[in-house]
Amino acid sequence: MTLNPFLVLASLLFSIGVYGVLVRRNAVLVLLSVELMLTAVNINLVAFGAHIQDTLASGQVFALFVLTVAAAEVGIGLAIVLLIFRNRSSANVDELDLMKW
Amino acid sequence: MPSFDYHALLPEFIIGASLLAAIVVDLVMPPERKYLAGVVGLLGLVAASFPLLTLATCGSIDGCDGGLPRSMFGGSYVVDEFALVLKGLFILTGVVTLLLSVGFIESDRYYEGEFYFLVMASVAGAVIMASSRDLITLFVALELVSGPAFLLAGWRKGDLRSNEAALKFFLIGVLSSAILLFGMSLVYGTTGSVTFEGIRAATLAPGVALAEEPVFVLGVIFVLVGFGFKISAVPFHFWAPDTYQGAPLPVAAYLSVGSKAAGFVGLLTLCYLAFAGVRDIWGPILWLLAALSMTVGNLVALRQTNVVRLLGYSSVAHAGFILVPFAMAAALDADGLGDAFFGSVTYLLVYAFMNLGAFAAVMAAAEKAGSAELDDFGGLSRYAPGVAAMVALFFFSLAGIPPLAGWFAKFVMFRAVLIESGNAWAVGLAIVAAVNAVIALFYYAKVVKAMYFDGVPDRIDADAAGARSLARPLVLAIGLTAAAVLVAGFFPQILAFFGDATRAIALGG
Amino acid sequence: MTFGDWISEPGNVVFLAIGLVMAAASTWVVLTKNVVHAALSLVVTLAGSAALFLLLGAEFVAWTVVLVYIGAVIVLFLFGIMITRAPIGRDSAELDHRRRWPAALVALSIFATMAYATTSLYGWSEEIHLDAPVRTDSIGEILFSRFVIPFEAVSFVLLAALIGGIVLARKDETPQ
Amino acid sequence: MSWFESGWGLSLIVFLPLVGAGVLLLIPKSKEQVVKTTALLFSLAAFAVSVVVLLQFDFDGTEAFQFGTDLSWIPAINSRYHIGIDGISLPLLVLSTFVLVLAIVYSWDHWPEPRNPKAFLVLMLVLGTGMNGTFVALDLILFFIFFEVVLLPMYFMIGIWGDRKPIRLPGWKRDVETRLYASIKFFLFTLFGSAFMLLGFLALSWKAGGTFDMVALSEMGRAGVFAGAFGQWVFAALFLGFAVKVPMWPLHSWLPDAHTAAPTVGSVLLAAILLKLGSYGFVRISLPILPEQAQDWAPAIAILAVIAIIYGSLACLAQTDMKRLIAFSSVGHMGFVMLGIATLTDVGINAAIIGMVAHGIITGLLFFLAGSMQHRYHTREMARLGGAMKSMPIIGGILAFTAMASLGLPGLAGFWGEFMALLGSYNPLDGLSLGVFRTAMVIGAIGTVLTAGYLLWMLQKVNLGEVPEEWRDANFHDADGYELGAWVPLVLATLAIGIFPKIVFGATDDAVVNLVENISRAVGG
Amino acid sequence: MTTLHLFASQLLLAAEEGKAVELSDGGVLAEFAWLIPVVPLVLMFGIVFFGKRLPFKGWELAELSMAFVAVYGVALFAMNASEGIYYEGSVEIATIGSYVIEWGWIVDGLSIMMYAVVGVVGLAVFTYAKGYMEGDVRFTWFFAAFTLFAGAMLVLVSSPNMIQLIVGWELVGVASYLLIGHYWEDHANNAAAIKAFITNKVADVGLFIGVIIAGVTVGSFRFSDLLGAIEAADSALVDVAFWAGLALFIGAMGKSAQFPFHVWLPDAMAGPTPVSSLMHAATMVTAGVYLIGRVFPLYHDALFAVDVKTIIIVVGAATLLLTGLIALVQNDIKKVLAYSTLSQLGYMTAAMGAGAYTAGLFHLFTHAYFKALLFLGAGSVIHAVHSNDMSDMGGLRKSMPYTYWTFLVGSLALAGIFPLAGFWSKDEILASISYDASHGGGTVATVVLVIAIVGAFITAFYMARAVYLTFFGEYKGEGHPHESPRIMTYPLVGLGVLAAIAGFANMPGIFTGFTDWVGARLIPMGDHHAESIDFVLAGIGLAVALAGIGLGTRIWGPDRETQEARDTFRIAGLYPLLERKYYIDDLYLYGIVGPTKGPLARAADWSNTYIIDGVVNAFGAAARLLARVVYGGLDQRGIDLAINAVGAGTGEVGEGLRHAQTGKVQQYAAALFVGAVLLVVGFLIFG
Repeated sequence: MTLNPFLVLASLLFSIGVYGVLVRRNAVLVLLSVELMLTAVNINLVAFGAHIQDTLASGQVFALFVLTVAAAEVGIGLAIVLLIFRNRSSANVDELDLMKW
Repeated sequence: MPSFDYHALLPEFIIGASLLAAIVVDLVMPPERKYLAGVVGLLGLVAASFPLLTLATCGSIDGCDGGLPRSMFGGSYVVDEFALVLKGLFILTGVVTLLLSVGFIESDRYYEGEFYFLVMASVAGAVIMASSRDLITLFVALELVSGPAFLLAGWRKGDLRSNEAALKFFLIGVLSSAILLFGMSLVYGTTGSVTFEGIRAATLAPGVALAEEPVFVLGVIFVLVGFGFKISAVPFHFWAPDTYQGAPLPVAAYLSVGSKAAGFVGLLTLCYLAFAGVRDIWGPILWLLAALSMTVGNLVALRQTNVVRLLGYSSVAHAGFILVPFAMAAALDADGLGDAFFGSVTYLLVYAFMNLGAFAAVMAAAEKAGSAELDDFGGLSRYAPGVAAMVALFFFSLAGIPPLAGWFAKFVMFRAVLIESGNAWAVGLAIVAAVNAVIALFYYAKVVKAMYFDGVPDRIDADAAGARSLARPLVLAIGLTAAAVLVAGFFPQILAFFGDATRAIALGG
Repeated sequence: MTFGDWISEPGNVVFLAIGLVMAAASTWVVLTKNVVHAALSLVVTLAGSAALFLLLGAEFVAWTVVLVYIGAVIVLFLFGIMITRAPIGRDSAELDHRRRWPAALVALSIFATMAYATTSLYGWSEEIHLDAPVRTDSIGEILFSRFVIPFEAVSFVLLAALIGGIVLARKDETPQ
Repeated sequence: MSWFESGWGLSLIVFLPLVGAGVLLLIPKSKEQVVKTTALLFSLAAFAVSVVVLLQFDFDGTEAFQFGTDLSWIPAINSRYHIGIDGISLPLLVLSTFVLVLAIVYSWDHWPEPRNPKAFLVLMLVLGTGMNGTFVALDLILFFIFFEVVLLPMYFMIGIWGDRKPIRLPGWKRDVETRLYASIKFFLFTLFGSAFMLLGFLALSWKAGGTFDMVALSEMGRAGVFAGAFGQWVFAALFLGFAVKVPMWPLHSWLPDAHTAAPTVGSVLLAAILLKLGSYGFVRISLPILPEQAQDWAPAIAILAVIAIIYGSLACLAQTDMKRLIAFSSVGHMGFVMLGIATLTDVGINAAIIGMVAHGIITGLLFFLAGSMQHRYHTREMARLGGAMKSMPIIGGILAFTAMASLGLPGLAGFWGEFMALLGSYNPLDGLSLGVFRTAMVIGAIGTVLTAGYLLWMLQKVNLGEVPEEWRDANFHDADGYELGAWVPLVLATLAIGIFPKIVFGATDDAVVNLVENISRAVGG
Repeated sequence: MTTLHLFASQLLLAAEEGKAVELSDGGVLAEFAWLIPVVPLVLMFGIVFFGKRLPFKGWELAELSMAFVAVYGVALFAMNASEGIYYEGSVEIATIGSYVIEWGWIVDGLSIMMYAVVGVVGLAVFTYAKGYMEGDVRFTWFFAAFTLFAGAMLVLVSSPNMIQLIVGWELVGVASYLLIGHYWEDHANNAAAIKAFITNKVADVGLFIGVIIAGVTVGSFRFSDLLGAIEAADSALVDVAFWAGLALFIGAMGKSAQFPFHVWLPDAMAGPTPVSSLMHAATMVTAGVYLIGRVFPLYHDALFAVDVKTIIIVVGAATLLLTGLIALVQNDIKKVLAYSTLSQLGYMTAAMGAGAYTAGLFHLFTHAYFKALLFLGAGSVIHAVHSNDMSDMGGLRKSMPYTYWTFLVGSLALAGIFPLAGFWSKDEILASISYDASHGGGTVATVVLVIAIVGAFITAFYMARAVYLTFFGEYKGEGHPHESPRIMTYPLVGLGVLAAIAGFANMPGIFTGFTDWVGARLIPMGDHHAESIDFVLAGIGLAVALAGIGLGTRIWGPDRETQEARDTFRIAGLYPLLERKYYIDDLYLYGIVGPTKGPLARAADWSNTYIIDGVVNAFGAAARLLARVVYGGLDQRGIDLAINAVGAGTGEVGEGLRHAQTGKVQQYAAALFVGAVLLVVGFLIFG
């Protein structure tokens, strides 16, 4: 197998995630897009790890940490979304404009 | 399993233990006694600072197990002077933040124990950050710093602003993490290592010129951008003022000092250790960020009518000042690097004290005046002279007016950049900084003007306002920071000493 | 190497298949007007990534993805979606900004940059050799020896997320 | 007294006022008498110590730094607590302690509104520390600190107790109170200048291998370490810093506002001491450390100086506000000081220093008088004043005397500075353009005529003529004890220096001659 | 501290050149001569602080000081007459680089002459003033200032160095300012005072520069060193001599009110009459002549500023003629005398210009007495009729005999009628000028000689007019004028005597004591002084004087009608010119003072407010504006704009703008990505 296709695929996922982050209005969906980006990161890490035959498996370990942290982030994120939703019954991020100048 | 160097890890252990203790206390204590959780946290932090001293002095005491630096886990976790100084700083920040919080949280019937727990957790992350010398540890530590911070920002659950602050902060945070990670993955892939030595070695390895490789450059820049968010440097600063304004004030204080400092620690170690070989990648970029942050931050601060928001932008500007010494690194020799590193660290130390103090004082002022709107500060000196004096003290310190500590921060910053006086870029940046220092004075003075020169607005009943009492811990915090600012103003060596101690790292520590 | 040579290798065929699926699924995540669909297609994407990990000989990571993500996180998401009553199947104006094109432009430019960067270094012929895939037990050992500090730290992150999340998400009987 | 001569004496002079300020903070506001007395005592103590220093000073070795010490301060940037005085700084140091005492005496029951003696005195004492410190500092950073310390107190003085008359700035939509405009303007101007001054210091120490020690730097400067373009840039930076403070035309525009807006005592201290910090900086730092550049810049400075002389006097002629007139007169007088410095001759620099002292005494006194007039009339519009000689002969008489001194009447302090400056510019340091300096001499001499013009004109408006209708039946009380207590010493000093200038020259001459020798040696003259 | 300088070396040097002079050092008398300036100054303070409490309100102290000076001066005068005195003492008050600054006193022929004159005239005037100022609001203050005036003059004449000269010089100016503005309730008087001060100050610019040039070149400010340098033909001094000489002379012109600096003097009449009297006779106006005399060799020595000499003589001649003419048309008796003073000063200056050191000083000497006398007489008249205007007078010779007779003597003396003082001194001057005309002075001197003779005629002419209008004919004023009290008349008599006899001090060929007295200098003055009376010139001088008187009598003869018919002397065409004083005052006022105080000053102030401050405020405004732009435009919505800009390309502008205010978080995110990409691309391209 060749390395670059993995990287390009990762880049693609990342960019798609970026697009999602930019256009989605619902916070949950934004979070989903972020997950895409993180997946891209993981693909990179693992692919590189395999490519450089890292005996320390840093790549895979890194990926594991990313996964775990991502899970935690999702938890935090959903909590906040829930909080906001409770206070204004909407989870649309573009309605966050209380702090206009 | 390598045997642990328990001595070296003692601070982390103590903090970890005490934050667990705090949460336990919170569980068992009745609501009115929950503040004890905070006390536990405070004690833990104080206790955690002792091993720092023993570690620092260990080398010179015979019968003690070895000196600095103490490298663990294949060099991915190192305790050296730099780490110790910054750990100390973070612990102090944590202490002050807790002091600020106690009264504040109590007064508003927030979830108390959890709050302290989260603060402690974030501090723990920062403490770990100071020692982490590989990408993975760095990343996890960073998440440990910011994860709790996201939650803390939204702690005033009833307040929509607070919710907003939390969500903005969170989304931007995870995004920057994503970018950071992607960058890290590329760096890892191109250098084949996650440890800083490994990366450095790879960049310096003969034959391959990684600095020429777009992938590597992309990685480095993404990493920088990720940190740019953490330290809220222009153009990655947008979230900061909104978040500060919305978050509970103690949290804002912590964010503007603790997590910002953590970001800087990461940046410092990455740039001077991992990317030491490719200074001409990050040098120019940080030059740009520094110039932008100073100018935009200051100019925008001019327009603020809410003091906290003003502090937010001022902290953006200060991030720029701290970045200034980085900017010239590309052009520097070993001594130069040492001075630049010294400059940034010392600035960070001074900044931490005066900005914490500033937030504390503003908290007190807002307590008296009833809001943090500039207009409501009018004539504060009439009915709360002490508080007004403190605000003035810290603000002028931030402005860098001698004999308040701020001058020394500015001074070392200028010094670091002018080390290469011949270099036009250096002189240019120095002049930008100088002009900005003057602009900054304008809005700091604006607040002082309101407090001292203007009259009390009608809607404020001076007597009643003057009568409002301040929480003792808050007063204590103000007192501590004020003393630090004054003493360090007359005897900057006190801070310069620590800054100086960290010098070594820049020379490939 | 030409596309012909590349496709002739079985691994690459598998990769191509999975990759296409992932690309389609991920695109759907950000395009669909139906929130639940979005979540589900994320599942597909993640599954694809797990498959790639297997392909790259990283079993442990692969199974973690399957368990942690597809098992837990997505469920979390679905709950979130349900609770926040995110509009399901209504017109996208509700769901998206009207700024698709600029956003697309940004995303595209990012992709272009990245793809250019990687390609310029590795070209299309840089091989991945899987003669000595890392064994799961060694990962465990590495995890608990060398990366024990981050491991502990992560546990704190999770704990904090847990406690903090509860505090924020719970309904307070005492109005504030 | 060895402890005294090894730094303690000077440190006492510098920090006694600060300690006093600290003590004041502890005394409750209500105990006004205690507050006042304490402040007076501390300022007197500082003055007393400075007198002791004066008596112990070795006038045969005025070019050497005496009473000095050199302790470790900020090793990290090898900046040291290096202090000491020579013949150049001694008169200014004594002047500053002296004036501080008088200012406090005067304030005794002339408090500006809003009345708050405690705060006011605290600021004055802090100011005192800054002023004294600047004159004894021999380390650039130390100098910088003290140089800046004066900023905050003066800012608050102007801002809190300043003139509340609203003014409309050209191109502004709404009025702004004078004090607000003046205070921030003063602050920003000075800060702007000193920011660049700091850059200059840094550049110097970088070139000099990290030291900030003025003495060491002067030696290097003599050895030509800072020669060339580098030096030019540094000199420019320092020039900005000092010229703003002096102030030199066209950086003077903060001065009229600040002086006019400040409360009486504020203006007095501003005029008497703060302006001197700048010119002192030139003599103490720019000249010895950057001799070649000083020579290159001298003609420019001389030209700016004479412009200031003429410009200031002309502007005075156009003023209707008594205090503002006096303020502008400072521009002209400091012009003579700078002209003296620009000549780079022993005569010129001597002239500059005695000029500083004289201007400190005389203009200080003028501001006192203007303050008391305003205190009585509640206006400074000269059009409304008149006949002061009738309504309050003592104040009027002293005003007349001071005006005469200010216009440089021979036999009074003001004369020596002006005349000697002109004398020096007749033949400046070798290598300086005779054309420029002799023209400067003539124009400067003409400036003295204008000076006489506006001062006599002011006297005519304020002192002479019939008492105007509106004050006809207002019976003003003439100078009271505190006012006389503050003024008479200054009057006597004016006479003494005028009749026996050796009081100042005796201290300065050797030091200046030494300085000039070094300069001319450095420029190969 | 006191150090004695006898300059033996230079005396020797003089001796070798065959100009040996044996001068005594004056002993104790000279050694304590410093008391002469100091006593009045000290007593001045005495008057200021204690005057009011004294029986005579401080006058006694003033009188005492003058008496002291008079006695001391006369004593020295006598001693100098018997044996020439040269003494110089000094106290160092500062060393500046290579220059030594000193207070000192010089006792030689010149200064002694001045001491005596100031003392004697001062004594007379002070005595007189007691009566004249009786009941004045500021009696004490007046005498304080008056004493300061005299003291300052003594500081000036006693100064052995140029610095002290300047001190005295300016002090005289200030004192005159105080005295001229004595009645300061009236702003007109203040104006006059300021005019006097400023005019002098302008001239002082010359003095300053002259002193600086001379002092720096010689390396010392001592006159003795300056003269020594001249004696030694110091080449450095030669180079600058012209400018030094010219500058010094400009200074002299100011004090001695030489054309065109004469404008202040007539206005100075605003002061009380005794002031005018002292100012015009002994002090102030003589200072210029004194200065020229002090540095006489500088002008006289062929090596040095001889060219300036020509200027001097011309200026002198111009002054004496032009101001003499103006005197013809004045109605104010004091103004008449004022202009006559100017004209006489013109004589003195011309004499100096002609190289006649002795003649010039001799005229100063005699003029002091009769001009003081005339002023006091005029004062006495004014005191009686309460008016300065001669058209309010007339016929006073009966009611005021003392005044009349003494005034007459003074007038005749001024007119130069044999054998009164004026005759001798004026004749001496004419003789010197004619000598100069034949010894290098050339046509200039010849013309000046003619002018001087014409001047003599004019002098006699306007004095005749004054006398007739005042004392003859019928009384035209109100009330019944009485003779002034004794305290005023005695001084008149005393001065009258002196005015009569002073001339005998120097009768060429007969007795030339004065020549030797003022010749007692460190280095003798190589000037020309007539050896014998030049009868031709003397005859001409006397003749024209008599002619003037005659014509005066013809016109203002004692009958009342003629007086009223032609109370002034109107020459068609010339009159308005004279009446407006050649428009010089107007020129100064509207040509120089006005513009300076008006447009120029306003311009400076304006530029300060609108240009310099304008720039400053503009910076402030710019910062504020920039802040608004950056904050409102960039920081808060720039991202929208950026994105909309992109969107514009895709025809979604309106949409974009509608949403411009929303979706902050995503804008921030976009900023993140855009920023990152830009950085990368930028780096890949430029890095």
